Amino acid sequence: MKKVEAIIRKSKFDEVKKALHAIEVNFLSYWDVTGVGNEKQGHVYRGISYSTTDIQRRYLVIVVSDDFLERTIETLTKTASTGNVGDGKIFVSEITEAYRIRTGESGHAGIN
Amino acid sequence: MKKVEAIIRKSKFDEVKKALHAIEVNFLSYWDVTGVGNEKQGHVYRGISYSTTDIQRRYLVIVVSDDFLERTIETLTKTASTGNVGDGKIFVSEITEAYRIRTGESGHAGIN
Amino acid sequence: MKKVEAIIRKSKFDEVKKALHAIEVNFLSYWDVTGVGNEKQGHVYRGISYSTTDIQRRYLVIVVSDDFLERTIETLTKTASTGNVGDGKIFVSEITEAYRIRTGESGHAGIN
Amino acid sequence: MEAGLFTANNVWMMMCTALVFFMHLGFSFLEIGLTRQKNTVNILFKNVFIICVGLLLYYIGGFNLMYPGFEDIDAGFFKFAGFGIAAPENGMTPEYADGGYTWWTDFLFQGMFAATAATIVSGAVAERVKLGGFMIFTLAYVGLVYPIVGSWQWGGGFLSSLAYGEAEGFYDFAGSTLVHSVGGWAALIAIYLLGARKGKFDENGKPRAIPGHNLPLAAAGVLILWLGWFGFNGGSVLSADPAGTSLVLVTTCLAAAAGGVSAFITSTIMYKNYDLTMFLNGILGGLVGITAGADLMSPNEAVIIGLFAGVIIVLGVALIDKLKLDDPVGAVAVHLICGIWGTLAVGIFGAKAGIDQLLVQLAGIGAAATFCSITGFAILFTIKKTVGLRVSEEEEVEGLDIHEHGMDAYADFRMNQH
Amino acid sequence: MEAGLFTANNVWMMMCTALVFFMHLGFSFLEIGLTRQKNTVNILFKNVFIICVGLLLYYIGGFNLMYPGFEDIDAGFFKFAGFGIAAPENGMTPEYADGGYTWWTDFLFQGMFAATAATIVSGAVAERVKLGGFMIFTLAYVGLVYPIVGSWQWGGGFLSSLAYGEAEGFYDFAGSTLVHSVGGWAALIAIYLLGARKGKFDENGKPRAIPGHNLPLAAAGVLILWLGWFGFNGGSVLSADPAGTSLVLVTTCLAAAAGGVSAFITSTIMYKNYDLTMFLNGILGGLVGITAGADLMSPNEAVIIGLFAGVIIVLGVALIDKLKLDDPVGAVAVHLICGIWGTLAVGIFGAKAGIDQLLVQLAGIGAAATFCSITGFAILFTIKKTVGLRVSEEEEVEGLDIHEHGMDAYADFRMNQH
Amino acid sequence: MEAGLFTANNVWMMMCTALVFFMHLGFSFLEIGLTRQKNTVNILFKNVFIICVGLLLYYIGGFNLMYPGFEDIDAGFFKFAGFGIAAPENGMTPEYADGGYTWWTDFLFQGMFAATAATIVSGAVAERVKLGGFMIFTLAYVGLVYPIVGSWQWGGGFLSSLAYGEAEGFYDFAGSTLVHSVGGWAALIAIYLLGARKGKFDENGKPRAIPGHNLPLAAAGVLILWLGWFGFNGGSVLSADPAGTSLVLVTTCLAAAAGGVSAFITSTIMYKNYDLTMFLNGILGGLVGITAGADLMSPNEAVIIGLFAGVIIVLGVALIDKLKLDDPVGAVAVHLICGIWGTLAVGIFGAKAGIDQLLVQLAGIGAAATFCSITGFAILFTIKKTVGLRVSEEEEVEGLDIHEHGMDAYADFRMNQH
Ligand SMILES: Nc1ncnc2c1ncn2[C@@H]1O[C@H](COP(=O)(O)OP(=O)(O)O)[C@@H](O)[C@H]1O
Ligand SMILES: Nc1ncnc2c1ncn2[C@@H]1O[C@H](COP(=O)(O)OP(=O)(O)O)[C@@H](O)[C@H]1O
Ligand SMILES: Nc1ncnc2c1ncn2[C@@H]1O[C@H](COP(=O)(O)OP(=O)(O)O)[C@@H](O)[C@H]1O
Repeated sequence: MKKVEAIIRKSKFDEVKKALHAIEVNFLSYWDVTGVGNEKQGHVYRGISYSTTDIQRRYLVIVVSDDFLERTIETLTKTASTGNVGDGKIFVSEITEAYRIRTGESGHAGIN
Repeated sequence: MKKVEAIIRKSKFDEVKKALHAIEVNFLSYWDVTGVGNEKQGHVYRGISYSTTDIQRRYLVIVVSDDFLERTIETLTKTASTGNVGDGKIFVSEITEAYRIRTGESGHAGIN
Repeated sequence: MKKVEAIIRKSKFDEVKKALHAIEVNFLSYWDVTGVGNEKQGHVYRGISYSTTDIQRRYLVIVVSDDFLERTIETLTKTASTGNVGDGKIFVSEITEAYRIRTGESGHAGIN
Repeated sequence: MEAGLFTANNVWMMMCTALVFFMHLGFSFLEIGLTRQKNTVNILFKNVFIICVGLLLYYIGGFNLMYPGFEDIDAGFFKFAGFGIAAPENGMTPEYADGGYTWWTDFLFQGMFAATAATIVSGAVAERVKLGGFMIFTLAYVGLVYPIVGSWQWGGGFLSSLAYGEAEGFYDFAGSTLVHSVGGWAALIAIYLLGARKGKFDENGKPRAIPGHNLPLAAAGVLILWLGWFGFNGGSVLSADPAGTSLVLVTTCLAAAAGGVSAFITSTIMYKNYDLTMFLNGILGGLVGITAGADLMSPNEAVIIGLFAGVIIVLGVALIDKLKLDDPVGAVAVHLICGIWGTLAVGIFGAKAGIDQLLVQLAGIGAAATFCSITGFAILFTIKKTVGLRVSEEEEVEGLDIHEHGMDAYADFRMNQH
Repeated sequence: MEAGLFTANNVWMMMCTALVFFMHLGFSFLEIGLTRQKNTVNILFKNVFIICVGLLLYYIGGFNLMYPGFEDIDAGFFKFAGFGIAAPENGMTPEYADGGYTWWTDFLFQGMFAATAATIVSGAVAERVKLGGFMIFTLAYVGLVYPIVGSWQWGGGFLSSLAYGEAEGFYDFAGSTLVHSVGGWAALIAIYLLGARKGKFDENGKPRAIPGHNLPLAAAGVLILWLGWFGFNGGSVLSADPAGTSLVLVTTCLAAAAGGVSAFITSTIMYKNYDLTMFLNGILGGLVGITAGADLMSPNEAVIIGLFAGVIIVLGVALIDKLKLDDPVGAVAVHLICGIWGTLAVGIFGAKAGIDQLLVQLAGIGAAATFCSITGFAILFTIKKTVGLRVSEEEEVEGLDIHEHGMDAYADFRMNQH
Repeated sequence: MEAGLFTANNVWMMMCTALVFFMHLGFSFLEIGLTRQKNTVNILFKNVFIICVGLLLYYIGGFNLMYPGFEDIDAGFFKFAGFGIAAPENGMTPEYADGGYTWWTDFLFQGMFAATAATIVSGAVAERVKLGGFMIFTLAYVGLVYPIVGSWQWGGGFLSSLAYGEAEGFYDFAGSTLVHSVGGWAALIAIYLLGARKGKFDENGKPRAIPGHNLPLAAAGVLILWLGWFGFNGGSVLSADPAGTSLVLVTTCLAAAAGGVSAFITSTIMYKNYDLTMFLNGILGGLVGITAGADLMSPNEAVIIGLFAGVIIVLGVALIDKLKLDDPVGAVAVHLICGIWGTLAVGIFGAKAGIDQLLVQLAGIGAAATFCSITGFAILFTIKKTVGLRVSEEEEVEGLDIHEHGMDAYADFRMNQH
C-alpha cells in the first residue's frame, strides 16, 4: 500500500476529485494548508504592498493499493496542473498497514 | 518507531483521547480534515437538498515505539468505532528518526 | 528523499522559516494543529479555571533530499526551541517518490 | 393637550419600540457567542422564530390577555378581552393613555416585550433542546403565561393594588419580575428538566468549561442589549416626559456601568483573571437590577444597585454550576436572580423604600414564582413526556445544526468546499 | 403650526433617516453572510461604495431629478431642476411640507433611499461581477434611472395622477415598486446577462447549493433591515402624525412576522427541514410586500399580505433556480416578486382596494418594468461589451478579494501567518 | 416655552445620546476587525472597560470638572464643582439650557462623549499595551485631562472667549479638537512610547503589513460609527432645532461620503488597488473633519472638507508608517490629523471663515496640543516606569488573550475541542 500526498491549488480541487472518482479512487482525506514555494502572491493592506510566498493550498492524503498508484499519480499530475508556477507537489511513501475502524479489518479492506 | 495516522469521527475524539491516555499514549497531534469515503451526509440550503460525501473528520498523528503499536491500534479500533459506515481508517507507517526539539535528543526520547 | 515533519510553537514559526531559508530550504507546507503533550496551558471561562494539554501548534512538512536532511534537522532543533516543555517534535520518514505537478517531473526535481 | 406634546410623546415611544425590537439581535448575538459553533444555526432559528411568533401571538390574543381592562372594583387574576386587535375609538387621540402614545404604539411596544420572556429561556436551554419542543413551549409560554402574569400588574390586576401598610401596591417599573423573572423561572425549570450538556460536568460532578465560539458577537450582543435598554426602561415611562425619561436613562446607564465594573472586580479577585464574559454578564445584571425601580432611584442608588448586581452575577453563575445545572449564557443569574434583586431593591432604595413595600415586593415575587414555576413545569414536563425536550446524544455531539437544519453556520468558512 | 409639533415631526423624520441609513449595514451583512468567504471584501467594498456614491449623486443631481417640481397641469415624465442642492426660502419653516420636516431632512431621507436600488442589485450579482463595471452601473442607475422613475410618482409625475374609474392615481406608499422593484428589475437583467456562478448548476442543469459563509451575519442583517424598515415605512408618512406612523409600524412588523412564519412553514413542508435562510428571506418578503400599502392596511390585512409574501418567497427562490438564473441572496424573489405583490396588494386589500385601483397598480408596475428593463439592459449591455461585466474564470475560482483587492476578509483568521 | 417643544428637544437629545453610546460598538468592531485574532478578547475587554468606567468617572467628578460654571468675568482654566451629580432646581424645566434638554440628559449625553477619548487611544495601542497600564491611563485621562480641556471651551472657559480681531472665540462645534484631537494626541504619544508591534517593521525599517482578522466587523464598525455621528453631531446642536439639526446631518453625511470616495480614489491611484480599509478610514476622516464646523458649512463646503479629509487620511496613514510609528487602526490619521484639519476648516470655510478665526483656531489647537501632550506624556511615562506599559515579548507573540485573559476569542472556532 502507498500513501499519496498531493499539495494542489484549491481552485483545482473539484476537478481533481471528479477525475479521481472516474478512476475509482473514491477515498481520501484533505485539508487546507499554507504552502511555501516558488509562487508569489501580491497583497496590499492599508497602502503597504507586500508579496508573500505563503499561499493557500489543499493537502490531499490518498492511501491506495500498489496497483492503483500509477493511475492515481497520472490523474493528479494531469488534472491538477495549470502550467503556472505553484501547481504543487505529489509525495509517495510506504504504508505498512491499514485498518478500517468500523470492522477492525486490515490490509486491502482497510483502505476502501 | 511507527507513525499511526487515524481518521476518526469528531464526536468520538474525547473518548479516544481518554482511552489512549489509559494505555499511556499521552502524545499526539490532531487537526480537522474533510474526509471523502462511503458515508454520505444530507444537507439543505435555500431549498436545494444535496448530499455530500465530504464529511468533517479528525486526523490524529501518533508516533509510538514499536512495542506500543499493537495496543494503540486496538484501542483506536475499539473506541473510535460506532459500527456505522464512516467510522474512519488507521494507517501505519515507518518513522526513521524522531527528535525532541527542546533538547535535541533523538530516538525513543524523541517521541514522548 | 526524506519527509521531515516538525511540530513547533506557532510563535517560533517566523524565525524557523527565516533560518530554513538561510540554508536554502525554501519549500514547505504547514498548517495549524492541536498538540497533546507534556505542556499544559491554563484557561479560565466564566469562572471555571481549567488547564488543558491541548495546545495550538504548527505542523510543518518539508520534503528534502537526503543530503539536506542533517542541516534541516539541526536548524529546526536550534531555532524552534525555547528550552521550555512544549517545544515540539521532529519526525523523519522515507519518501519513495516525488512529483512536480506542473511538469510531471519526478525525483529530485519534484521537491524544489 | 397640544398636538406637539402628543406627537413628541408618541415619537419617543415608537423609537423605544424600535430599540426593544433591536434587543432581539442583542440576545441572538450573546447566545451564539457563548455557545459552540455546531449549534449556531439552531440558536438563530429559535430566536428568529421567537420574535415572529411572539409578535403574532400578541396580536392574536396576548395583548387582550395582558390588558383586559379589569374592573376597578375587582383585583383581577384573569380576564380575556377577545381575539385580534382593534384600536378603540379614542385610541389615536391624546385622550388615550394621557397622550403618552397611540393605541397602536401601545400594542407594538408591549408586543416587543412579549417575545423577550421566551428569548431568555432560549439562552439557558441552548445546545441541547429539541427545536420542536421549544417551539411548542414558546407558543404556550409567550401566548399565555407571560400575558397573564403581566395582567396582574400592568393590566391593572391584583398585584397592582396589593396594598400593605404604607405600600400602595406592588411596583415593577419595567419588568425585573414581570419580564425577566418570568423568563428566568422558566429557564431554571427548563435546565433542571433538560439536564446538563454532555461534557459540562466530569465524572466527579466538577463543572467543566465549554467555551463559546465567538466572543466578539457576544460582546456586541451585550452592547446592543444595553442600547435596547434605553428603550426598554426609557419607554416604560409611557410618555416622553423629559424629567422622567432622562432620569430613567441616567439610572439605567449608571447601573449597567456599575454592574459591569463590580462583576469585573469580583471575578478578577475570585479567579485571578480578567474574564470578559463576567464583565459582560455584570452589565446585564446591572440592567436587570435597575429595571424594577429605574424611575425611583437617584444616580447614587442606581450605582449601588448595579454594584450589588455585579457581585450577584459572579456568585450566581458559580452557584448554578454548584447546583449541577447548566446554563450556557448565564440566563438564570442575569434574569432570575438579578430580577429578584431589582424587585427587592424597590423596597430598599429610592422613593418607595420601606419595610411594607419590601414585603409587598416579596409577595409579588412569590406570586410570579409560584405561577411561572407551576405553569412552566406543566408545559415543559408535558412536552418532555410527549414530543420530547432533548435531542439525542448523537445529535448533541454532532451538533443541532446538521441534524435539525442540515446546514452549517459557517459552511464555507470551515470546509472550503466551494 | 406650533413649534413643538414641527420639531417633533422633524425629529421623527431624522431618526427615520438614520434608520434607513442603517439598513445599508443590514444589506451588507445579509449579502456577505449568504456568499462565500473569498468574495467578502469585494462585497463590502461594493456596498460602502454604493452608500457614499449614492448620497453624492443624489446631492449632485438626483434630488432635483426626482423632485423637479412638475407643473400641476402636466403629467410629468422627466424634468431636471438643476445641479447641487440649496434649500428654498421657506425650506426650514413649517410652511414647507406642511411642517412634516425641513428641506434638509427631506433631502437626506430621500438620499438614503436612493442608494438602496443599487444595493439590491449588488446582492444578486455577487461573487462574479467585475468591480469596475458594477461601479459604472451604480453611477448610471442610481444617478439617473432611480430618480426618474421616482419622479413619476413621488415627484408628482404622471403615475401619481394616473386616474382610472374610481382610482385616483397609482399608489406606492414607501416604494414596493419605486424602490424595490426598480432595484429588482435591474437585478433580474443583471443576473441574466452575467450568467450563473461557476458550479451553481451541474452538467444537467440541476441547481447546486453554494452555502454562504456566515449565517450569524446574515441573520443579523435581516434583523437590522427589519429595524431599518421602522424608518423606511415609518418615515414615509412624511411627518410624525401619531395615528399614521404608529399604524404603519404595526402593519410593517406584523407583515414581517407573518412573512417569516409562512416562509418557514412552506419551506419546512416542501423540503422537510428547518431552513433558516428561507425564514430570513420570508421576513424580508413580508417587509417588501407591506411597503406599498403600509398606511392603508388593517393589522389583519397586513398579516395576510405577509403570509402570502412568505409563500411567494419560497416559490420565487425555487423559480429563479428553475430558470437557471443565479441569485445568491434571493434579491429577485424578495425585492422584485414581493415588490410586485405588495403593489398589487394595494388594489386587493385595504382602504383603496378595488378593481380600478388594481388596474392602475398594474399600469404602474408595467411602467416601471418597461423603463427599468430597457435602461437597465442598455446600461449593463453596454458595460458588458466595453469594460466587461464578469470577472475571469480564474478570478472567480480564486476569489474576487485577492484579485481585485489583494486582501483577505479574514486574513489572520485563516492563515495565521502573523 | 411650550411643553411639546421642550419634550421634542429632549427626545432628540436622548436619541442622540443613545446613538453616541452605540458608537462604542462601532469602535470595538473597527478595532478588532483591523487587528489580529489573538488579541481580540483583550480589545473587547478594554473597550467595555472604557465605556463603563468612563461613565462612572463622569458621574463621580468629570461632569463637574467639565461644566464647573466659570464666572462670566474670568477666562477659566480650571474649576471643579464637586463630586457626584445632582440636578439643579430648574434642571428639569425648560428654563435649563433654553429648553433644549433636561439636566439629566445633559449629563448623559456628555458622559457618552467622555469615554470616546480613551477609545481612540485604545485602537492605536492595540496588540501590545498592558491591560493594567492602560486601565490606569484611562482613569487619569478620561477622569481629568478630557474634562479639563473640555471646560476651556464647552464649559465656558478661556478658549470660548478667546477673541482676536473679528473672531469672537475658538469654535469647535462637536469636538474635532476637544474630543478627537484630545484622544489623538494621547494616541500619538502612546505609540511613540510603546514602540511598534513586533514584526511591523523589517530589519531595514520598511513597514510590513499585519492584516486584520475580520474585515466584515471592521466595515460594520465604520457604518455603526457613521450612524453614531448622527447623534454625535446632531446632538451637539443641543436642541432639536429643525433647521440646525437637519443641516448638521446633511453636512455630516456628505462629508463622510466625500471622505470615503476621495480616500478610495487616492489610494487606488497611489497603490493601484481597491483598498477597503482606506475607504473605511476615509469615511471616518470625513466625519472627524466636519465635526468642528458641521453647523457652519453649506453642503458644498461639507463635500470639500470631506474630500480633503479623504486625501489626508491616505497620506496620514503613510506618514505614520514613515515615522516608524505603529498605529494598527489609523487612529492618529483619523482623529488627530483630521481633527486638526476640521478645526482649521472652520477658519477657511463656512459662516465663520476668516483669517482671524483661523488664527484663533490655531491657538485652540495649540492649547489642546500642549496640555494633552504634556499630561499624556506624564501619565504614560509614569506608567511605563512603574507598572509598565508594554506586555512581554512572549505575551505579544502568543497573544494577549491567552496571557491576560486565559481565553480565546473564537475558542470553539479554531480548536474544535468540544
Ligand atoms: N519540498 C517540499 N516540501 C513540502 N511542500 C512542498 C515542497 N515543495 C513544494 N511544496 C508545496 O507545493 C506548493 C507549490 O510549490 P511551488 O514551488 O510554488 O510550485 P511548483 O511546484 O509549480 O514550482 C508549495 O506552495 C508547497 O505547499
Ligand atoms: N484510502 C483512504 N485514503 C485517505 N483517507 C481515507 C481513505 N479511506 C478512508 N479515508 C478516510 O476515512 C473516512 C471514513 O471512511 P468511510 O469510507 O466513509 O467509512 P468506513 O471506513 O466506515 O467505510 C473518510 O471520510 C476519509 O476521511
Ligand atoms: N509521539 C507524538 N506523536 C505526535 N505528536 C507528538 C508526539 N509527541 C509530541 N508531539 C507533539 O509535540 C508537541 C510538544 O510536545 P510536549 O511533550 O508538550 O513538549 P516536549 O517535546 O518539549 O516535551 C505536542 O503538543 C504534540 O503536538
